[in-house]
Amino acid sequence: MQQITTSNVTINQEPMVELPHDLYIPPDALRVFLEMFEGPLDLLLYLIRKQNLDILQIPIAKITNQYVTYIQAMQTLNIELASEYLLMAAVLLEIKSRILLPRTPSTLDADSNDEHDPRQELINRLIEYEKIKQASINLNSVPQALRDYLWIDVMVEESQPEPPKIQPNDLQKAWHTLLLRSIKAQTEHHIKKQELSIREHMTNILRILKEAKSKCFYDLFDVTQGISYLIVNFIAVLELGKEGMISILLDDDKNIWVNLA
Amino acid sequence: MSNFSYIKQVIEACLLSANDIIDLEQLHHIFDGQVSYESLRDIIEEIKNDYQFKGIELIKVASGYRFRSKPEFQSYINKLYNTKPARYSRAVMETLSIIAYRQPVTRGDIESIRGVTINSNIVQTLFDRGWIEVIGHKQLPGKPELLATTNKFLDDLGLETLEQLPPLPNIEDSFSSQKEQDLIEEYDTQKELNNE
Amino acid sequence: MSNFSYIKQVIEACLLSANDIIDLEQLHHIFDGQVSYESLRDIIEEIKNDYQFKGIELIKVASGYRFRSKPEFQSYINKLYNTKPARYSRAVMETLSIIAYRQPVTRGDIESIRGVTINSNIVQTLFDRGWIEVIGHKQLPGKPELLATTNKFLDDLGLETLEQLPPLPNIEDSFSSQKEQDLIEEYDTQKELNNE
Repeated sequence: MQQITTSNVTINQEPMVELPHDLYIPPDALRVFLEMFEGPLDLLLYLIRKQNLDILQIPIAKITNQYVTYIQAMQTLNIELASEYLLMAAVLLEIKSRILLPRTPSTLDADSNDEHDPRQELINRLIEYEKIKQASINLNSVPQALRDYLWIDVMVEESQPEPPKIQPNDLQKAWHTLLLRSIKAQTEHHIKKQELSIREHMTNILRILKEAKSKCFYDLFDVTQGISYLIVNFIAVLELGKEGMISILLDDDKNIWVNLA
Repeated sequence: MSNFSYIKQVIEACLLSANDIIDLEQLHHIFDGQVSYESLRDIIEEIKNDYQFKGIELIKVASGYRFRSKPEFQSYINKLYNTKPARYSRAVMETLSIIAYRQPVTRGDIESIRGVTINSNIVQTLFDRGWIEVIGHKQLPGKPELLATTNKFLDDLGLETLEQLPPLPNIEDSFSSQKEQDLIEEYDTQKELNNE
Repeated sequence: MSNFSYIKQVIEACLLSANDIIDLEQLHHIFDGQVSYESLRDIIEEIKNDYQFKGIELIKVASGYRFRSKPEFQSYINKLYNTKPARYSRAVMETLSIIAYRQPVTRGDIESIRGVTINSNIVQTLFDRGWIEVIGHKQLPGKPELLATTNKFLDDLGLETLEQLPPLPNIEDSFSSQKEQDLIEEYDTQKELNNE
């Protein structure tokens, strides 16, 4: 506890100045301090940077002492520490001890082969984490949809969706299905084959009568259209009469009138 | 960039990114009241002119301003989404074919041919499309309406007269053919937009 | 109005109101393939230039083209809605960076780089945003999932390819630079809405 070098600690951006050793450091301050870090690597990088040390030449003994001091202070104050912090302390202490140990001939042999520095793995991890940390800052500065800009979505005026398009053949198909179904169902509905032209003339006559309500029989015939037209049109009038869609009347002057039923 | 041009760009960005109608009050607020209502109105007028020959336009509505796509380009925008064309349901197609081939017919006729009661939505769909009309009433109790196809129906199908409709199939032929059977199944399974 | 100008307006209307990123294929489709890809590209380039001094801009992203409000005006737009857009926490951004720069990676890889156990909420946040996806499994005990970024991630960052991401810093050279230090402090103090 008394080993904390408070000059490294900043609370709310204010550097903590040297305090008397007996002054109580509130646990909350240390907790806030710890929460600044994303993990042990982050804390280590902080310690290295605060002293303008070269990451490639970490004075491992010095860094280990500082790190362990923080960790012990947190533990003394019963601040819950993630296990990663403790693991890192163990790693640091192990590296430190290996560096401080006098080299035996056998370890010298091994070292001369690959120039093994026990710090190397830690340095690699620190470099990789530092890269990602800075990359994330750069990435965070790239404009993000919803945070830094909005997609443009200009209103489209409400409108009816395009109605379905059909082809004449679609009607034929529909009729087929209708026929087949009625046969399959063995219903009594017999769909008589009938000249479409007669039906068309029936519709035309009804359309004329819808306008006029009542029409002289002869006016329903366009005599310029030829004999087959006249026959079909005549059958159409009779059919309309038979089906009760029109009434055919004779007036006192023997004129034939066709009325809408 | 002049102050005016900057304000104009800000207003443009706000109006275009808003999925809503924006009023002068709101625009006044975003500049902390530092831009007069008169200037705001002038700038909006300028923006309106800027978009005269663009695909969208700025319109004034009762509660403020908003951009919209020009209605004349509507069909293209629809096309972006409608990769699959809309289709009529089997019920609509059968009803239409009965009216087309057997006109004039009553709803009762349609029911008796299809063997099911008719849903008024189906006939309404065809009325709405302008493809059928009432051309009279049958002399029967209740005076049922007589339905027939219209000229618009012929126009939309690219026909001059009803006689140009494909001829009605012969029952015996169509019944025996497997192809027809397949047709029906295809028809049955197709996604139906207008359900009965 | 010339044909070219008409096509340009249609494309503009579609890009501005499509509610989605639009690719060349879709634009080709709305003209029934009657406008060549080359012409479409030229027109898009022209539209891009047209909006140089406007409040919005047309950008090309991984999935196609879309208009966006210029980031420089975002503070005004926030004021219009009276909202402060959410920011991701450092933990989320670091995790995202590892996935973006080192993909494909397992959760274990992320843990070993960050030196802490991964909080499942962080990865879930990125999944929910549609920025990352599982693209396979590593041949290891437990078959851990391999995570990678999606096209939506690039789209939302206004990028076309991963190569357009800011380059990874060279730590060996720049470690002692004060600039980095400042950056990090700025980062630390920023308001973080998305916490672990």
